[in-house]
Amino acid sequence: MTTSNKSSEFTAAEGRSHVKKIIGIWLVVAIIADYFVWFVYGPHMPPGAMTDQARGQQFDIKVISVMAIPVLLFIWTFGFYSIAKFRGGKDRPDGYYVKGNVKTQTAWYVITATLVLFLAGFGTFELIVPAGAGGGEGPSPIWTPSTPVKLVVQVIAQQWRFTYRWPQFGGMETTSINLPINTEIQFDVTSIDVIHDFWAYQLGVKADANPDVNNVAFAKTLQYGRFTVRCDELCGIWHGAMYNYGKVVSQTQFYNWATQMQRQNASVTKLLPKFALTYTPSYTGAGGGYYPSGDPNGTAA
Amino acid sequence: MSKGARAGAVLVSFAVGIALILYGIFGYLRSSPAVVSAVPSASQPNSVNLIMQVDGAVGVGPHPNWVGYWVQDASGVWHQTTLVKVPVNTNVHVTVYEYDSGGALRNAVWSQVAGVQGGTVTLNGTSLRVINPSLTTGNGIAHTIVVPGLGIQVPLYGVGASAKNFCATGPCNTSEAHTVTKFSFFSGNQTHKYRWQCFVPCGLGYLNGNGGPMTTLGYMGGFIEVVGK
Amino acid sequence: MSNAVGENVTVDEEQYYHDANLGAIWSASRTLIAVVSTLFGGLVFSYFYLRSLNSHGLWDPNGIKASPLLGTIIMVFVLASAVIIQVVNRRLRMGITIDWQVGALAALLLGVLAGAFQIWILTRLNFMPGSSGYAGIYVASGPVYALVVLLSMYWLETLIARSVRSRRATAQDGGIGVSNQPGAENFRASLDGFTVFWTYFAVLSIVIWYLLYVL
Amino acid sequence: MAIKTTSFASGGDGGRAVAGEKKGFRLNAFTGLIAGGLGYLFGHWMGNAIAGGYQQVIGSGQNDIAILLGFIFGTIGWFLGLGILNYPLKKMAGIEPPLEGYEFEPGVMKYFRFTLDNKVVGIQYLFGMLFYFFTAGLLALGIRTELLSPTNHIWGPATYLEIVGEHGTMMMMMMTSVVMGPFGNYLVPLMIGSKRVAFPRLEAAAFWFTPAAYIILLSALWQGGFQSGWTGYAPLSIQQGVGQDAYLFSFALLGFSMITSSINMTATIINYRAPGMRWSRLPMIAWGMITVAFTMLLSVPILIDGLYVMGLDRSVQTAMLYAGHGGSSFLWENLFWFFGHPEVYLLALPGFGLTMEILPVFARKPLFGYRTAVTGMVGVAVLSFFVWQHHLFQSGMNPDMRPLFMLTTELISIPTGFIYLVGLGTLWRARMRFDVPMLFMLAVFFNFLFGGITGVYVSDVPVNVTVHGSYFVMAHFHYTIMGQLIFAVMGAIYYYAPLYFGVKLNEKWGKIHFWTMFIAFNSTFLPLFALGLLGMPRRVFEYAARLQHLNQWVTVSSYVLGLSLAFFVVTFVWQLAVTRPKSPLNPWQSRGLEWQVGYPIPPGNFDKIPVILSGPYEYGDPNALPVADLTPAEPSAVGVSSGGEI
Repeated sequence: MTTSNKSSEFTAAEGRSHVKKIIGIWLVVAIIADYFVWFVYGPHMPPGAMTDQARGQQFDIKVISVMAIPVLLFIWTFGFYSIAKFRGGKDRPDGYYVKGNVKTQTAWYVITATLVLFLAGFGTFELIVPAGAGGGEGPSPIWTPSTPVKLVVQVIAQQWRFTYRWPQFGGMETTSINLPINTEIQFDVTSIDVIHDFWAYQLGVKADANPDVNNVAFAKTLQYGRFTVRCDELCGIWHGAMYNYGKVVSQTQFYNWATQMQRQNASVTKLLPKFALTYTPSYTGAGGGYYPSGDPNGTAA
Repeated sequence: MSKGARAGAVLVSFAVGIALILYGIFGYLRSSPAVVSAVPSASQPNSVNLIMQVDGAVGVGPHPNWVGYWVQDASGVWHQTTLVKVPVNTNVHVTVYEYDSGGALRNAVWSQVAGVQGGTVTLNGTSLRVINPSLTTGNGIAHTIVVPGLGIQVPLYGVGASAKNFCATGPCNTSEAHTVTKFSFFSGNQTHKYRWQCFVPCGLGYLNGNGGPMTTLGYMGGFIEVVGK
Repeated sequence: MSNAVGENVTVDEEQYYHDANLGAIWSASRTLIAVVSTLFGGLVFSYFYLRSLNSHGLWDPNGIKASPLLGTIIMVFVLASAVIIQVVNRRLRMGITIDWQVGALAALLLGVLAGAFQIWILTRLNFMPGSSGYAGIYVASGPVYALVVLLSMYWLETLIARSVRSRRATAQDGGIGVSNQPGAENFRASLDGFTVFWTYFAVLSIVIWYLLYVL
Repeated sequence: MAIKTTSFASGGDGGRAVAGEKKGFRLNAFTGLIAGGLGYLFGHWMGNAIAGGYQQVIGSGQNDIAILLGFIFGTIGWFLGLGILNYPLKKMAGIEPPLEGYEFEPGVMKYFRFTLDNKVVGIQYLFGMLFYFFTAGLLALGIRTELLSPTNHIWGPATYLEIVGEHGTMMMMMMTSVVMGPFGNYLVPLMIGSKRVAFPRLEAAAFWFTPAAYIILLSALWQGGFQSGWTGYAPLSIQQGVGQDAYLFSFALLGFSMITSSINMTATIINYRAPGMRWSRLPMIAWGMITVAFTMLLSVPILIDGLYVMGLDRSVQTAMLYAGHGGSSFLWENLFWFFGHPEVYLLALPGFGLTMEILPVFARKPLFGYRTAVTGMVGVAVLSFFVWQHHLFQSGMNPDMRPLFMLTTELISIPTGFIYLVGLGTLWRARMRFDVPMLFMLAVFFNFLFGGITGVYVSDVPVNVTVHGSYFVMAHFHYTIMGQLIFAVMGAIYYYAPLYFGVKLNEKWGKIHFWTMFIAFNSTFLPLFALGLLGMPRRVFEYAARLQHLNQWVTVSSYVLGLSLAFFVVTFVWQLAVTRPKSPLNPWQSRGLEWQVGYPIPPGNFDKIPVILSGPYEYGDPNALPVADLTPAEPSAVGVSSGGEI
């Protein structure tokens, strides 16, 4: 990188003093910010710690923040320092003639590459250890919980309300959801019309509800409390009103609630189709006749 | 063009632009179906009557052959809408004349009655807790009224499509084949705009039956707004 | 700037932009191949995606395919058209314009027939468009294939029309395949672009034929 | 030896466009509208004739075939009415009409015609894009008004989703050409020293696709709209009303516009560079344009495939996107996002091109690490094809691929980081002049920093479980698109107004516009990160009551942002149309070749083909050669690139 004659005003010493000042300011600010993020704000970071998965995500956000904030602060420090120091002034002269610097460029490549590769590796670790981190893993999940699943809840999304079926309680279907604490839960999320998305915010669970697909997500409840269930994939006119609330209760309370609901809904459970992992709209006979009756199996959808 | 003329042209074009925008907003985007308010009679201050009918084809408006609800206002006039206002802390007695033919439910859980006083609806005189879609007399559930915010689930049983004087296009009158469903619910003690919808996939000609009337305000979904007294 | 000097300088400018134009035609025809490849790439991806998913076993439940006979005819016509063009281009380079024009007309006819047959098949399908995954993919690929074939034939037709219209102008210096007039060089660049594109498309047609009618 | 141009013109020959001397009636946009309207009616009638009897059409009272055929014939009518199809039709008769057009008639009418001068097309694009941007901006204010309260609704639920879908689609399809249109078309020939572009007709046609797409997309508003948003997921998009046909057709039209302008851009940059314009001297805008053009060429056809498949599922009832009949809703997600992610990078790359072009002029320093910058842009363009499944981490689609797509998405922040290295390096020991364009360019770096760093969060799968489809993601892409691209375009408008219009926009008004826009933008979109982390999904008209104050803060800020942009529109139009403050030649003392030709720019950009002598960013070197020799004396001089170059 040949540079023509450097005019007298841009000496190397002055360059080094700029660098020292920038690094100095940056280090101080970065340490303070990181301390605040990790210790003060860290425990209160969303999505909270109601399940293993939510706790994993919270830890993941903390680690990324502790690494990302210094990068943010470095560019702010450098930027604001430059704006303050390297001004053109009245007679508007030209700046320091340099077209590149092998050392700084190489340092930049190496630092950004290591940061990024670490984050990719760490993200994979945080994905695998808490059994898929609460995200939908499709019909045959790869990262399953270490302890066996105790409760299976089928989440049925339809335009425009979530309903829940409980295979371990006679396949009953309810519009409300309660979950027992300290239990490894498997959510089988599916849809009977368009794509929705089951997002139990405080549980740190999110899985798309696709028609004809069983999308499995895991969560291990750790704390009591109320959680919000929202539809997180645009599904039509009432998408914004497609939400309900669930509670994590004690195991006995849950068992009483479930058996009482099973008795109460017994007459409707008889009318429901047999419990299955997916339900195809065109087989239930209800539909808009969109596909002409030439539909090979079942009436028009 | 002189500077003055150019200035005039710019101002005029801005004015035209703003007028177009305002027309677009208030003349079109803000347009909505009629709103019917249920008003308590003098004698019974905290109970109101709500009379609705459901037709296989509303017969009016931009989509005459869509299914849709009508609501009768206090003075007996029928409005093709699904936007209703009821006062707070009031018992709402709803009567629904169902003129449309029924069919199977995509999710049979909606055949269960819930959230109404006494837990039952009276269908043609008999009170029921669950309406079985394959009852022998009619041909299944035609529509439902479900208000998730108030926990209300009311299936409406349909008439046979081949019934003698089947009402082809709305507004229908009680001389035509229909079923009557009555239920009542308490409007709660807080004002809120509750959305309600039909869960039978009755959008004929649309995929899964969930398009058209199901996704347009004023046909198969709307608001029950609980307003202050 | 007096005309004489202007004349002198514009000479190189004319040549400079003429060469640039030939280069532009070269890169545009190769870019076109990239665009058509990704266009058919999307359809081929959809074909394999739905075939591998085979949801509800409805990719191709009872093996009904569009008529293989007509499909083969279409593919063979396109292939023949591309081969003819390659052959007659050589004769054009030797200065025999009339051979090229006759051969190109034959290639044009074959191509138009292939497009027409493809549209004809779409009107005579023996399955409902919504009855299976294969039906959907076939109904999607048919019109795209026909459109690209007919647009290519439009390109060939313009080349033939230019060669006919410029017979007199290029007759004395060896015909449009040899003359070094800018117009003739421009024609040859466009012809070279077309030949490369049409040969590529013939190979692509074989792949599509294999997927839609044989596999 | 002068070659007389024989009667057999070479077609597309030499640079001079013949001044249009023919008077009398000439085809223009209004004849285009009339012919387009007639075409629509004909297509609609034909559709009714074909599909009137379909069972699905009778049941729903909705005939998608009629609507789509109406749009097809309407667009053909639009192009016929504009005279764009005259050339292809003449070619069928073997006629090679020479390059001639009406671009030199005085007055405004030439901007309403199909002209062949890249500068006229550039200005058509500039005003077209600003018009589309402000329409979509107004729709955004409609969205924010609704979100003032979680329970009191301004719009009906369907109308709200219509407005969200229109805002998203209008922005995402039009802003792909917000730099290539106005700045690529106008400046690239000037910057590479060429008298013209490779395919002027393709370039002009690319512009005339956009008004048709705009009108068709807006027509959805009074045809019931579409509730599928700009992502158009199936089977919801198959279930929608006729507004969805307007969505898929207008998006496809913009796709054709992108392909035609990219074919012209790549051919021009590759073949039409002046002698001496080596790749290592190409200005950054040209690098931005060529990387964007290749990204467009390889991703847009897949979008057109997807929209075509959706169009067939909606009109002919094929079932490619409906799982019950052999299709799959995943197919749409794959086709759409395979285009979707290159698209968001082809939105960001031109913003970087503009920023790295304008930064050196105001830092008065050479661009730091030219090769790093180019590698960064090429790296982003290439990697953008391998990241699309990060939109589908929770979709249940091949979950085993998630670590791979997390890696590729994280990797793409390395080449993006290169551009930050170049930016910071250029500021290092600069002599900064804080004129309005420089303020916008510094704001681009400030805003994109938030966008880039939150991109690292969003690409991490566990964090994605909470933030996917929430306001966090929405804030992320508003920072990377509005924060970066629109700020760069605004800066470029202030920077290039003297070159385009001979008008130097008022400095004080410019700074008012900048500061209100910068503060209001950050005040609007920074709280959205918090809203997203607190669990507010996108596209909802009801949200948790505890989030109302934040939403009200964002809505009020968005009104201030709207006012700031309205302030820009009024001052910009007022100064261009009425006051016209005269600008000195090359007001920013830029070394760029485009500034050396003076104002008004001669019809063929240059009197003679220039010879490029050195790079465009040699600031700070007192004895650097001028960027080009605009009057090379002897033809022979053209062959030899003289002078010491660096």
